[in-house]
Amino acid sequence: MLINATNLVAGYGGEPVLNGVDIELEAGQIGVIVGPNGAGKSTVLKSIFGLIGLQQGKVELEGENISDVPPNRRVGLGIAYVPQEMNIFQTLTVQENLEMGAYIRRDDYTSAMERMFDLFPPLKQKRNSIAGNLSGGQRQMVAIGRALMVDPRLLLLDEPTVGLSPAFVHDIIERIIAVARSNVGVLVVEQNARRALEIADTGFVLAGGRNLYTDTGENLLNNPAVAKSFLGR
Amino acid sequence: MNELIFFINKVVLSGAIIGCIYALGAIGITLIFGILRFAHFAHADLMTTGAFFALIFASLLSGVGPIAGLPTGFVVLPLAAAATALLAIGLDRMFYRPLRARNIKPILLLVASLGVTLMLQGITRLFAGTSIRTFFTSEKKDIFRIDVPFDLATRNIVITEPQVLLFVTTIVSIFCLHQFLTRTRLGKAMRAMADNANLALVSGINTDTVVSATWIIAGVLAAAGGVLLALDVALKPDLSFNILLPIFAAAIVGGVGRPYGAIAGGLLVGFSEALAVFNWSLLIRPFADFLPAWIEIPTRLSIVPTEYKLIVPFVILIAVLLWRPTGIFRGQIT
Amino acid sequence: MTEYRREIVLFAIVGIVVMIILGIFGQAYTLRMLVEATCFAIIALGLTIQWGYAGLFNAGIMGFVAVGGFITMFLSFPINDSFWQSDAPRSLALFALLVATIALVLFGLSQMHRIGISQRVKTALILVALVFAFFIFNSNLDPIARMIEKEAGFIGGLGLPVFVGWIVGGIAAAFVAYWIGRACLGLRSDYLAIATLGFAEIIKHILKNADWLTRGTLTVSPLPWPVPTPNELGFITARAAYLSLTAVLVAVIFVLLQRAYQAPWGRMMRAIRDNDIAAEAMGKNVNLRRLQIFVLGSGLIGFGGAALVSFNRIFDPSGFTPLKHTFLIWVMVLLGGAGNNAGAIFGAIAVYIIWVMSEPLTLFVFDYAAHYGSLLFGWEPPADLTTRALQSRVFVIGLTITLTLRFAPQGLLPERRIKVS
Amino acid sequence: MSVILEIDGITKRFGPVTAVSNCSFQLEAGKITGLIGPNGAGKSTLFNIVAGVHRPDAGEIRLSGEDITGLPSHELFARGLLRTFQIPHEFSSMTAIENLLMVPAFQIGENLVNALFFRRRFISQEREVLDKAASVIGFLGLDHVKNELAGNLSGGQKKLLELGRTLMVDAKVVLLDEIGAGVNRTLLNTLSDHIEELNQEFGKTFFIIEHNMQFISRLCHRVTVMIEGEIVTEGLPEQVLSDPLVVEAYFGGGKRSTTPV
Repeated sequence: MLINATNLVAGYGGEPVLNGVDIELEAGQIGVIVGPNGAGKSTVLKSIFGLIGLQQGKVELEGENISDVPPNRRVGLGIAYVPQEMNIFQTLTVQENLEMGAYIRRDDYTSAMERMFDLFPPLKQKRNSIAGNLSGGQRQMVAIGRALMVDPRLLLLDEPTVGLSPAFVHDIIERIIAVARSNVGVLVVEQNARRALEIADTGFVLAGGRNLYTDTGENLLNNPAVAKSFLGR
Repeated sequence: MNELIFFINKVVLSGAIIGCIYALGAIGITLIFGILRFAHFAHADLMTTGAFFALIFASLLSGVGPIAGLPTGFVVLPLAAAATALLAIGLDRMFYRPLRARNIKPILLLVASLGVTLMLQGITRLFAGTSIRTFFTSEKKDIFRIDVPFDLATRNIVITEPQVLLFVTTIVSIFCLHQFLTRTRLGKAMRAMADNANLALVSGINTDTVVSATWIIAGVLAAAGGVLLALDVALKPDLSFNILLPIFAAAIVGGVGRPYGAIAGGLLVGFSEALAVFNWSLLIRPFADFLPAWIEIPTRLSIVPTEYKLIVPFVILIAVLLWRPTGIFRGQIT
Repeated sequence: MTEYRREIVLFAIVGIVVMIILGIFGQAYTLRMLVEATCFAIIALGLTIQWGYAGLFNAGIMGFVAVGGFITMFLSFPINDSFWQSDAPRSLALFALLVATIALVLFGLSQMHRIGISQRVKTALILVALVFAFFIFNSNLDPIARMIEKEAGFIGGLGLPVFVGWIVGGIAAAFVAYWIGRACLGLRSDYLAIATLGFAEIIKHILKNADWLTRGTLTVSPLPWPVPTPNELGFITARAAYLSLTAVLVAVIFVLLQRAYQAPWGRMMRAIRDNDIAAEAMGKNVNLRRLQIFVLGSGLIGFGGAALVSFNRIFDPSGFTPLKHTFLIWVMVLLGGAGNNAGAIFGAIAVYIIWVMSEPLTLFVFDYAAHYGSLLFGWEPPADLTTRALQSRVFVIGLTITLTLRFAPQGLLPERRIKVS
Repeated sequence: MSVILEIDGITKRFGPVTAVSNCSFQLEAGKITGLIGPNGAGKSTLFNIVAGVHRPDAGEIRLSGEDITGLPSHELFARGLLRTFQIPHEFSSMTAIENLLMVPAFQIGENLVNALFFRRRFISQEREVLDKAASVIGFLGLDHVKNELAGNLSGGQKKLLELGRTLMVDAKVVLLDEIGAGVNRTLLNTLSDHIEELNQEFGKTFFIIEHNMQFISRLCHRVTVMIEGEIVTEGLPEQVLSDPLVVEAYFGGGKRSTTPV
C-alpha cells in the first residue's frame, strides 16, 4: 500500500472539518475524492501533506508512519502537492518554476525537466516566459510539472481543472492518467465528479468530513445512491 | 561650457553618487519587504553601523590601505560587510524571528524594527560618541580632475577616489545580485519565496535558509552603502535618519519587492534631489545676450531652496504613495 | 476593587519611583519631570485613540506636536512692534490675497469635470497650475520674508492668552491631520506609517526654514506660561501650578475619552479596527470614521504638544525629532497597553521616567567603570564620556519597545473587555 | 407576489474572463431564494456585486425599485440590504454580545458629540439595543459565551453570530453567503431551523448561495441555477433539482463540457 491514511480527524481550530476519513491508494493508481463543498476534500489532501496537524488518526507512506513529519520534509519522502489556488510562482519563468519544484534535489535533474517538457509540450516553447503570463491551462501544467519534478511516489492534486475551459480539462485529465501510468499514485480532489470518477481506480465520496462511499470509480458512477447524495433527493 | 561642467559636477555626478547610496540601501529594504513582508525601519542604522564597523577595522588595520593603493576604509569593506551581515542575522534571530513565530501582525514587526533602530543608534553613539568621524585623518583623499577637451572649458570635472569606488562597487554589486537572483538555486528560491511563500514551503524550500540569505545580502549591501557614504563625505552618527526616508522612497518608487526597481528608484531620488536644488540661472546666464532685455535673470533660480533639499525625497515618496502605491515600475518583474 | 488590582499596583509602583526620585533629585527636578510626563500623557492619549481604538499607524506625531507648538508660540508670544510698524504687514496681507486667488483658481480647476472636461486633461491642468502656483508663491514670499527678517527679525506673536494658543494649536493640528488623513488613510498600515513620517518631516522643515515666521534655528523664547512663571513665584511653586493645570487636563481628557470608548462610538471604532470589511457591511462609514478619529487624535497630540512647548519656554523647530516626539510616544502607548486610556497615562509616566532616568543611571555606571578601569587597567576613558551617557536613553527606549513586543504584546495594562450582565 | 430585489442584466469581466454574463432574476419579498451552481460558475461574483463589493460592467441592481448598483456597502446596509460572510468576519477582540450590539446603524451614541457629552440622549436607545442583543444571544443559544471574545469562539459559534447579525436589524433582504460551508450536520440543522423561523415568523427575505443541496431543497422557495456565468434555469426546488440539465451540470462535467471547444 503506497499511502494509508486512517481515521483522519483534523481542522483549523474549533470544530474539526474531518471526522474520521480513511484513504488508501496503491502506487500507479488514481484515487479521486469527491463530495459537496465543505465536505473536507481539500482538508484531506492538506492533512496527508502535513499542512494541518492531525487531532487523531495517522498517515502511513509505504507502511511507515509519517504523521509527525513536517511538510517540507514530506517532499523529500516523495509526496508532492499542488494547491488549488496560487499554485505557481507567477513572477518566475516556467523553467524556474520547475527548478523550484526540484529544489530539494541535489542530483542532476535535467532529464526530469526534459520529461516534463515531453509531458507538457506547450511548456517547452514557453520555458523562458514568465509563468504569470500563461493561460489558465498552461499554468495548471506548470503547477503539476513543478510538483512532478521531485519524481514523487504520491501526487496530491487539489481541483486541478477548476476554472479551465473544457478542452483544457480534457488535456489535464489525459496528463493525470499518463502520470499514474509511470507508477505514481495520484490523489485528486475534483468538483467535476463524473469526469473524475471515470478515470478513478478508487473513488472516495465524502460528506460532512466522513467517508460516505469508497469503491471503484465505475461502481460509484453506477451507484444511484451516490447521485442522490449529491443532489439531495 | 564651464556651466555645463558645473551642471555635470553638481547634478549628474552628485545625483548619481547619492542615488547609488540610496540604491544600495533600498535593495535591502525591498528584499526584506518582499520576503519577510515588513518595512524594516532599522535599515538606515544598519548602514551607519556598517560604516562604524569599517571605522573600527580601519583603525585596527591602518596602513593596509596605502599598501593596496586604496583608502583603508574601502579595503576593510569586506570585513565590515561580513560583520554587518552577521549583525543583521543576529538581530533577526533575537528580535524579529520570535515575533514571526507568533504570527504577529506585520505592522508590529515594523514597530520592533523601530526599537532595533533606536538600540543601534544608542549603542553606536554610546561607544563612538556623537562627533563626526572621517576615514581620512592620516590618509589623503585622491581627487581626480578631468580636463574637458574643449577650448572654452577652463574648469574640470571633479570626482574623488571614493566616488569612483562607489560607482564600481554599486555596478559590481548589482551585477552580482542579478547573477545570484537569476542563476543560483538559492537566489531563485529567494525570488520564489517573495512570490509565494506557501508554495515555496510546499516545494520543500527551506524558508529559514532563504530568510538568512536575505539578511546577509541586505546586510552586505547596507554596509557597502554606509561605508562608501562615509568615505565620500564623513560619518555622522545622525546620518541614518536622513537616509531612512530617501531609501524607503527609493524602494517604494521602484515597487517593493523588486530589487531592480529599487536601483532605479534610488537613482531617481538622487537625481531629483540634485536637480531640485540646482541653480538653473547658471545654465541660463550664458544665453542672456539672446534674451530680450526686460528679462532679468535672478541670481538664484532653483526649484526648491537648498535648505529644503531633505524634503525632496519625502515629497517624491508621498506623491508616489498617493498616485501609485505599487511603485512606478510595477510592470517590471523581478 | 480586585478588578483594578493591576492598575493600582502599577500606578503605586510609579508613585514609589517618583518618591525616590523626589528624594534624590529634589522637588524642582521631579516637578519638571512630572509636568513633561503629563504633557506626554496627553499626546499618548491622542495616539492611543488612533492606534488602540481604530488601528491607525500614525508615525507623524512629531509633525502634529510641531504644529501645536508653533501655533501656541505664534498666538501667545508678545507682539513684535517693529514688525507691525514696518511695511511688512501690508505686503503680507497682499500676499495672503494672492494665495487666496491661487487657491480659488486651483479650486476652479478641480471642479472642471463639471463642465465636461475629461479627468486626464483636468489632472494635467492642475499639475501645470500647481507648478506655476509653486513658483509664484515662492517668488512673492521670498522678498517679503527677507524684508521681515531684516527689519523685524520675525513677525512675533499676537500676545493672546496661552490657553487660547493651546486650543487653537490643537485645532490647527487637527486641521492639518484632516488633509493628511484624506490623502493617506486609504493606504495600508506600513505605507501609512512611512507617509505620515514623511509629512511630519516636511512640516518640521518648513517651520525650521521659515525664519521670518519662526526664527528658525535662532529659536523663540521665553514663551509665556498660562500660570505665573518661575520669575514670579520661584521654580517649585510655579512648576507645581503648571503641574496641577496639566494634571487636571489629563484627568478631563481621560474621563471624556473613557466615556467615548464605552459609548456606541467606541464600540463602532473597535469594530472598524477589528474588521473593516464587516464593519462597512454593518453600515458603518469606515473611511469617514477613520478620518474622524485621526483628526481627533491628532488634535489631542497638537494640544499636548502645545502644552509641552509652552512649558519648555522655547520654540525650537529643530528640536522636533522623530525620536523624542514620535517613537517615545509609541513606546508609551505600547508599554501601557493600546486601547486602554489608563494604560496610556501609565505608559507615558513610566516611560518618561525611564527615558529621563537612564542618563543619570548610565553616568553612575560610567563613573564606576572609569574609576575602576583606570585603577585596575590604567584605562583612560574618552573625554566625552558624560555626553555619551545621554545616548543610553535611546538604547533603553529601543530595548523597551522590543521587550514589550516580545513579552507583553498587549501592554502592561491590556485593553479591557467590556462585560454585559 | 411582490418583487423586492431585481438583478437586471448584470455582466462582470475580470480581464479576459467573463465571470458573470448578462444575469437577470428577481427576489420575491418574504421568500427564500437559493442560488446554486458548480464551482467557478460565478455565483460568488454575482453575490459580491449584489453586496456592493464589486461594481458590475453592465446591468443594474434595484432594491424596492431603487437603483443601488455600485453603492458602497455601508449605504446598502442603510437601505436594508444585509449580508453575512462565508468565512465568519467576527470582530475578534470584542465580546460576542458586542458583536451584535454594533450592528444597528445610525445609533445616537455613534455620534461623537453625544458619546462625549450627552449620555442621556442615547442611553434609552442603548438599553433597547442591549435587550435586543440579549434576546438574540438567547435565541442563538450563545448565552453562556456572551462575554467571551468573539475571536475565541468556535467556528460554528462564529457562524451563529453571523446569523445573529441578521436578527439585530430589520433588513429588507438578507444575503447569506454559504452559511452552511464547513459546518457539521447538527449545526447545519440548527442554522436551517433558525433561518426557517426567521422567514416564517418575521417574514424575512433571504437570498442564499449554498452548495449543500439538502439545505437548499429544505429551505428555498425558489432556486436559480448558474453555470459558467449564466443563469440556466430557475423554479421550484423540486423542479430545478430534477432538471436533467442541472443534474448533468452538477454531477457531470458541466453543461457544455462534454462537447470539446
